[in-house]
Amino acid sequence: MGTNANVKSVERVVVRLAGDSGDGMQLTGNELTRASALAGNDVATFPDYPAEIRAPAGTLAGVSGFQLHFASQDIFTPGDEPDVLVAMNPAAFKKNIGDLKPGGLAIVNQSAFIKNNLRKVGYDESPLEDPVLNERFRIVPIEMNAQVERALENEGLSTKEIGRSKNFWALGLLYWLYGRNADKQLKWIDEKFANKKKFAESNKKVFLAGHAFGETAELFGESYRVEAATTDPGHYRNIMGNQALVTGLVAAAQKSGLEMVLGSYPITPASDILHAMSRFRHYGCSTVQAEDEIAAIGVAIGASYGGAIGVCSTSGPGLALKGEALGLAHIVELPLVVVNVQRGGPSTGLPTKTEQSDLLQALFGRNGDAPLPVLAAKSPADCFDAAYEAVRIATKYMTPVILMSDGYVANGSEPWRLPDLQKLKAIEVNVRVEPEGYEVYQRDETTLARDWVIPGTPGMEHRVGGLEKDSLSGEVSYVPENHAEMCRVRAEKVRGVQAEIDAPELYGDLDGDTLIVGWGGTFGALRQACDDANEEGLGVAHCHLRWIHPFAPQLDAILKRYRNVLVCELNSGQLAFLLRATFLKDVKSFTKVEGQPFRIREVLAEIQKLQGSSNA
Amino acid sequence: MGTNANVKSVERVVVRLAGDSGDGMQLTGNELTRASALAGNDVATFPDYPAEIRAPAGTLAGVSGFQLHFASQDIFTPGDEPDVLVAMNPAAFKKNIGDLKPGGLAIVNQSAFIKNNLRKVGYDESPLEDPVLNERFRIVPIEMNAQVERALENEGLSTKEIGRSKNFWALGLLYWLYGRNADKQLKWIDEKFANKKKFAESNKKVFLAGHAFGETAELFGESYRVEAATTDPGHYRNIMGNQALVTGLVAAAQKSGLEMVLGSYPITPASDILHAMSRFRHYGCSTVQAEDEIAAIGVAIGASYGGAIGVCSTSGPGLALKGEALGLAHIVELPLVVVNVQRGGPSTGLPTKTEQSDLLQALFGRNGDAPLPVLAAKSPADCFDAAYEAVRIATKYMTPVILMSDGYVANGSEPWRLPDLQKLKAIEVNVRVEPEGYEVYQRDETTLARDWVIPGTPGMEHRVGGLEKDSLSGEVSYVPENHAEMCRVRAEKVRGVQAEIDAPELYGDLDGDTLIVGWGGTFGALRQACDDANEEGLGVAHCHLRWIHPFAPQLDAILKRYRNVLVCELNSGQLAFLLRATFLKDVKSFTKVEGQPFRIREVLAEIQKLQGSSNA
Amino acid sequence: MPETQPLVTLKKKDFQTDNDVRWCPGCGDYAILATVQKYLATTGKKKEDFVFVSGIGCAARFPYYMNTYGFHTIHGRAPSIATGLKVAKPELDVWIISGDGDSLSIGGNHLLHILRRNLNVVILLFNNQIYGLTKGQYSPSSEQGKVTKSTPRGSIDHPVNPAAFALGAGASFYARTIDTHAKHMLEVLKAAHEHEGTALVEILQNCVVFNNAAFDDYASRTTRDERAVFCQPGQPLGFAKGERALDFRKGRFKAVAHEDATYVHEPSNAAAAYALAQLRYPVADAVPMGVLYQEQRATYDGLFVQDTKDAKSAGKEPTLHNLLHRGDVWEVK
Amino acid sequence: MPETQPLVTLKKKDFQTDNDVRWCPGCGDYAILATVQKYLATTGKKKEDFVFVSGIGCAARFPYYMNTYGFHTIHGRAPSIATGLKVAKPELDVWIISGDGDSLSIGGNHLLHILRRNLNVVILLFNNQIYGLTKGQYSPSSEQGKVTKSTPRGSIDHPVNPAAFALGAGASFYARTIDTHAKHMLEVLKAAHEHEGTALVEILQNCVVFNNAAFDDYASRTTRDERAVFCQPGQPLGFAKGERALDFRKGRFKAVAHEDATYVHEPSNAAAAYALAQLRYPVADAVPMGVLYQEQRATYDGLFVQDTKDAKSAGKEPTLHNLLHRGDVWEVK
Ligand SMILES: Cc1ncc(C[n+]2csc(CCOP(=O)(O)OP(=O)(O)O)c2C)c(N)n1
Ligand SMILES: Cc1ncc(C[n+]2csc(CCOP(=O)(O)OP(=O)(O)O)c2C)c(N)n1
Ligand code: SF4
Ligand code: SF4
Ligand SMILES: [Mg+2]
Ligand SMILES: [Mg+2]
Repeated sequence: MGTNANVKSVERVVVRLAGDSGDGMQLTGNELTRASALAGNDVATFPDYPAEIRAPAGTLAGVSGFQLHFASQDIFTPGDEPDVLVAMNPAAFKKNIGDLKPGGLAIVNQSAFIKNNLRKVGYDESPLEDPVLNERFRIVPIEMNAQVERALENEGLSTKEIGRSKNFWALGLLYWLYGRNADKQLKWIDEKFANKKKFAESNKKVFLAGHAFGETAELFGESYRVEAATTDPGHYRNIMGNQALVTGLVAAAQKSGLEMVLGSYPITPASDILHAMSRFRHYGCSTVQAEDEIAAIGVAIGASYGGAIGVCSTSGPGLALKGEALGLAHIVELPLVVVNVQRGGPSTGLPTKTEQSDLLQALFGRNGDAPLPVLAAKSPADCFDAAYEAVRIATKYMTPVILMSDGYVANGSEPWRLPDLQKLKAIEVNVRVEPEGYEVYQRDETTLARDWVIPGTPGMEHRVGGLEKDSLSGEVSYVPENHAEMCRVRAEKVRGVQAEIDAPELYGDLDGDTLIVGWGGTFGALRQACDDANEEGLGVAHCHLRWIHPFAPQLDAILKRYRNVLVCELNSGQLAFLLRATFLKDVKSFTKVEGQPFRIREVLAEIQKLQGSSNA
Repeated sequence: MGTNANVKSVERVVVRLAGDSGDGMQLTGNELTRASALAGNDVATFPDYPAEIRAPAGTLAGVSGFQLHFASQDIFTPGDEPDVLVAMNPAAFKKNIGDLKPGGLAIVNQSAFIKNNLRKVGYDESPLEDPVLNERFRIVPIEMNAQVERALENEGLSTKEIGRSKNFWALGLLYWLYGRNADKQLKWIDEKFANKKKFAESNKKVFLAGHAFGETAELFGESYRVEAATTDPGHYRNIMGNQALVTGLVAAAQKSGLEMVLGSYPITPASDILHAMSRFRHYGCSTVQAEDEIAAIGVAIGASYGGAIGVCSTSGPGLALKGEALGLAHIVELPLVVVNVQRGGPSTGLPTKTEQSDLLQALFGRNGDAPLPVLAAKSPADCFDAAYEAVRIATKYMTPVILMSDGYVANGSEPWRLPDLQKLKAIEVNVRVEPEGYEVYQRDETTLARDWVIPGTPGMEHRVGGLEKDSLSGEVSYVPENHAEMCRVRAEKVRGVQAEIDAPELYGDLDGDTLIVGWGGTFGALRQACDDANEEGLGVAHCHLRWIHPFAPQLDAILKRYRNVLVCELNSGQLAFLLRATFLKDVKSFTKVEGQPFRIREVLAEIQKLQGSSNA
Repeated sequence: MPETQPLVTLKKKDFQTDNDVRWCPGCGDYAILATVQKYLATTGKKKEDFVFVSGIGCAARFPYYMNTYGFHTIHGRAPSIATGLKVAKPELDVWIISGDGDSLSIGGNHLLHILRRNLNVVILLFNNQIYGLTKGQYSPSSEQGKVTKSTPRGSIDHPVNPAAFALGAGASFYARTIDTHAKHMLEVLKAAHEHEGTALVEILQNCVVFNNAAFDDYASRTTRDERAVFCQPGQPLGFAKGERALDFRKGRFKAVAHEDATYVHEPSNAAAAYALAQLRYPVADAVPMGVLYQEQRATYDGLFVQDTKDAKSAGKEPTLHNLLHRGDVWEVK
Repeated sequence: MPETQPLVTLKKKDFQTDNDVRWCPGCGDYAILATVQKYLATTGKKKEDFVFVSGIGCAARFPYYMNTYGFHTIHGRAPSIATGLKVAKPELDVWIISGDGDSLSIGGNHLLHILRRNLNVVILLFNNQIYGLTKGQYSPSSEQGKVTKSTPRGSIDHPVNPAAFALGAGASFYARTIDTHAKHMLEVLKAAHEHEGTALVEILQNCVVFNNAAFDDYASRTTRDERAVFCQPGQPLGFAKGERALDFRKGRFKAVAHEDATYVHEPSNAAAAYALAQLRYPVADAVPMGVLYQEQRATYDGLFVQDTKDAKSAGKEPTLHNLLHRGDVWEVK
């Protein structure tokens, strides 16, 4: 392939695509991600939806962004700051240019920099000529509209339709810039628009035009290549968190031989779990879109009572509404998985942004003493394992389990190494059909789980419910000692889940003074910050918790081994609070409540500060 | 008054009345309480309803109990074990006789000890002749039915009606036994049955017959007198917790000059708050019985938005349902008081029993970081102060406040010294009508409260809501730093309530090794246990927390001063958890989750054990 | 609940549990319990196939007294739990037991949605026009002006009309019966149970303690002969011992002499059912009982099962391998 | 909303805020916003007396664009918040803005209860038969079989009929209008606003992104002349440019030639309204618009205010002293 530019090899690239909500930036981002993953790069993405409704074209509020990080080595986050910014209009430019790395490349759709648009975001004149900006960044304005129009000249498309395919032009250009395989993309376009041949053709044309532009125009000094990452052998797919989570649930159902019923009420950023699950009916995994949040968990409880695995998916405000029903599931001791994909709170808060501020709600948000196992997924692909594990514990221990995800993990994507089917743990199920000697609250000696007796089983008719029950027969009981015993044993059962948990993995420089602790979606940022800190010789270890309740064994000893324990989380210090109460260790908190994930350098700076002060 | 028995002076008496749910034991108990209080005794009561529905006559499940403690000195609890048991049937006898103090008096309605009734509770023969029991207790069987029938011979009442007035006979007997003023009781009966003259007459007759029986029958060796307690001068009323709470709310509304709207959905044991409040409409305090728990808080929030003081009352399962709406009230920063009268949990649990297991739910039961002030009432009369304080903080700081009560405090009663009207603190209200320079989230420099602008005020139209808002203008804002700032300032405002809180009062032997810490309705038992422990020279101090969030100033120093800190609560250690997390103090927990209040001697025993072990 | 199974012979007492029944002496719930037990024994179905799901309230204690499977859930939510149950195990014979508070206050939304979805269950709504369990506050079905613990000066809420609400919500079956009329109740239970879809049965139930004699004007043993209309399909809507009848004119029912009535009861006539639902004594001279409305419509669980079948026959073989290997998979060696 | 006040002259733009309106270009919400602003300017009332209370959804953003008081609450709960507001300040002119999901899914119970209580407010229910804000799942008013993100094989839920639901819930006013028909909407808004009690207005609203053209068969500029019936009290229910009309026979509406129709629209006829509510295109030839039902009934807030007055005139003087000194008080000296 003859090219007018040098090909430069780089280790990693961070690209941010930004445009109007209607500009198709999410699609473009996803496609470039797929291409990079298929080329063997490690990838990590961060879609950043602006607000919940499509705002008027050209406004700052309407800007939709997608950041993609691809590399030839292991990477953990979508990157702190982009190397390349693609800005489709002045709003996108204005909102994002400040984040671009100094010297970074800004590819800008100049056609959109007309008066009207400029005025909408408060520019008096086009910033593309601003000498300060041009000194700082490499700004490449392109008349994309004209390019696209030319490519589609004789296709008989409306102006609106022509305008809508701009993103394929940009995609083509990026394909050229990073040497991606254009054929696969063309095939994908054919499949995607199989029913609308007209658009398949036009989009392909536009895509190729963008590609050719890179090739022929002399605007770019060079194009780039990122080698395949040397990752563990195996089969890989690029996967988004919510997709991986559903896959984990379905896999667990499949492994257990049980049906699964997801009761859910749509809510951002959890809705995709409902959407994805609705496509696994042939796996015996079904969905009920309930009338409200409470009905959603009601459906899941009813399904579990009927011998299926009940699941529900929601976000913070929804979890708040499910507290009473969770208490019911706890006291009747049925298996249930409640997925909470966290978003910015309190109240409606920042619904499209990420946060980790529902942890204490997950632990304590219901009346009475009603402890439940709580675990968290740390990355998009990890959602598979976490979901699988949640089902496994729920059925084995006959208990509701709360699985915490967050908007960052849910919408982000990364390559996922498909698990070895042989190595998936068995899903233990306590279904009993033997009436002889059956008692409703008889328990397994090891797990303390009661038996799961499904209505319809002959000879075992019995009643369950939310009133306190006799610790053996399951009849309603107001006996004081019985209540104490039942509360004790329910708590002990949940604590007993610790037997399933490995001691937490410690990473980094284990012999230093400092341990950073995290949970959930901050994994990537903390892991990278730990590496970076150790490169500076700061001697930092990283411990990321899968389980919040119960805590992993040996966590106590680990925490006590370090002089400085810095708990990093996207809330006002909730895990830190739990650790302090549980272990009486004076852990320090580094928190951020901005609806945004940690940047690596923020964490690094905090480590530096901590060590500075603790050495002082 | 000639009498056939000696009159013996005693310091304190604990009487327990027990009978079928339909036997009127609660009424009898309340009347004897009133008479004792009017006679100047200090009193404390503990009604113990059996289950939520009236069970079939004569069963154990149907037994309703009422315990009354009256004394000539300060008392703190209804007493661990009764000196006197009045048992109206075999079920009541069987259920309660084990609690009677050795040597105690059991007054028993022998008429009910017929085969059928005995069989219902598993007695083969009448226990009244059991020599073991008769050795242990002073059992006095009386054919009450016959007595009552005789008294009403010519009144033309049905057998059912005659049966129903047994409780007045028992009341008459007790009046004689403790030398209470019978005239006042007769007057009360007249008033109570003003519309049913027939019953007024018959009940008076029966009451007097019971009284005369004591006087003439030679069954009792002696009658008793308990002198008036030497209490602080002032006006007194006997009051139940829920009544005092409503009085406190109404007083605060009255003092503030604002209207009050209680939105509530009935739930045991909080329903009486709704009932009581519905009688204060002429004070501008109104009630809306909402369609559900969520609507109830919705109504309260709407009322607060409209410039009234919004209140809602509920119990644990109801609070669980209000979490989402509480988050809304938190983020829009409106004053609101949510009263949670705790009962046994989890789930429906033990709805008529007491517990303190909703504390962590009150603190954390909502999505996002949404801290609220949380305080607790420690005794029936204290509900007045706590409710008044809750309103005061809510309006001054423009924040929802959660007020914790419990079934024991709510249904118990004690004499209440009417507060000095002059000394009631002012209720500060931030209503603003001045449009000039108004910004929705502008704050008072000291309290950080925003202004309260009531719809209808000219020139100040603005929008509020659950999405994050700009920290000044109140417009929707997705700006990361703004969200962080708003979360910070909302938390700081709530923490700032500490400025209103006195350092916790320490009681007992302040220089010992041991501090017992409690909150809410366990006050009486802990206080008495502290006294008892110090009588044994154990050197114990007692600190009872009014505020759980924020904690009182200087609590840190106090906790750290003691080697042993024993946190006593009716849950599985929730306050202890908070104290450990907040102060990193290794407090010990003494907990009880039986749906029953602490007995003094249980606490004492725990103190002894603790000191034993810590000295070992 | 159609599917025929090998007949089983059970007696009423086979459906009784050992538990002490804990309602107040004289409560209407006893009669309902007895009638349901009696009815079930006539169905030829096995004990283990019945599930009684309830919310919270006096009525909701019902499952504890039924020797079948039972789930005493939380306040108002029984319909959603029953939905999950039927979806997981459609072959079960599910009955929901609820009160006027449970169904029409806190549970109103779930009642709406179960009705419109037409889940194949029977719902018994024990309407005593009061909150019994919480000791006597007015309920959504209490008449305006009712003096209760929470409304010392009388309630100001216009009541919910359960029949009208059910129809508006899209119920495919609504019937009304009376706790003290075992024979009628049996008939209605049979019709409800045989209906495919959600069969809502409102049972006028006397709360002897907190709302005694609430229905005595038209539903007591003595007054119902005068003022209750026992609707029968294809028959005139007669009452007053056959002397009078309701006639349907321009969308309104009017009492006329029996011989003048031209309208015969047509349970599939939605507007007529709605007009019947409006009749409240004493504004109207008579109150209708029996099956006011019935319509044949696909059930939610039926459609659900069909959807599963369709998906299974259309989908790729559901193996773990296929689950994992979707989309673009690449291999690293 | 009757009380007359000194007239104020405001313009439509006085009701606009500086906020960027954040609906999708082409969304039906824009037209509704404009029409409401226009209507308010005709009322002669002051800006500060209006309060717009909403739940969550695209529609629920409405208050941010109204230069009046506004409260964007939480999903489904606006009616309860409005109830508290009206009780605290009955003189306010309160409008509730909601969507089909907000009102008929999560908020169904509150809609039921506000309607039966008859709180004196206007409710605008933006029915786009889809969840817009959460990006396109079917809603309770979506037609059965609808393919959406959450129902790839088509939904199986029988839809809620908002009109029938409202009537069954005891609504005292129900009307239907169309986003693209400003003139009709203005008329309906006026009727609703002037109604004393809860006036529920269902607005057929186009969600251009997730459910485009949902009403085009009978409510678009071109089809409505053929298939919409614009109901007017006392007039036949004509459609198809006056050629045909709906006639009411035995509880059912049938399309007949205009001259054959004997029924004239009677908004107080509950059963007729209920029968009208059943008409859905294409099962029925025409779909009714306008005020389908209206009844005069005491309002909740009216009764509330009266109750307060009564209590105040009956009660002891409300002083702090009297509050504390109730019951048996004794003095210790
Ligand atoms: C969340 C919640 N709020 C309140 C209650 C209290 N509660 C229990 S039953 C009931 C109403 C009972 O009325 P109804 O459904 O008519 O049943 P009935 O007792 O009359 O049979 C209420 C308010 C509860 N159990 N849970
Ligand atoms: C408790 C809770 N659950 C779920 C959501 C998510 N949610 C927001 S709006 C909405 C439905 C919107 O549909 P509709 O009311 O029809 O309004 P539209 O967007 O179509 O105008 C949902 C499910 C939420 N905000 N809160
Ligand atoms: S309170 Fe009423 S409904 Fe409840 S058991 Fe007693 S009589 Fe029956
Ligand atoms: S999603 Fe639909 S309803 Fe929402 S703003 Fe866009 S077009 Fe309007
Ligand atoms: Mg009831
Ligand atoms: Mg909608």
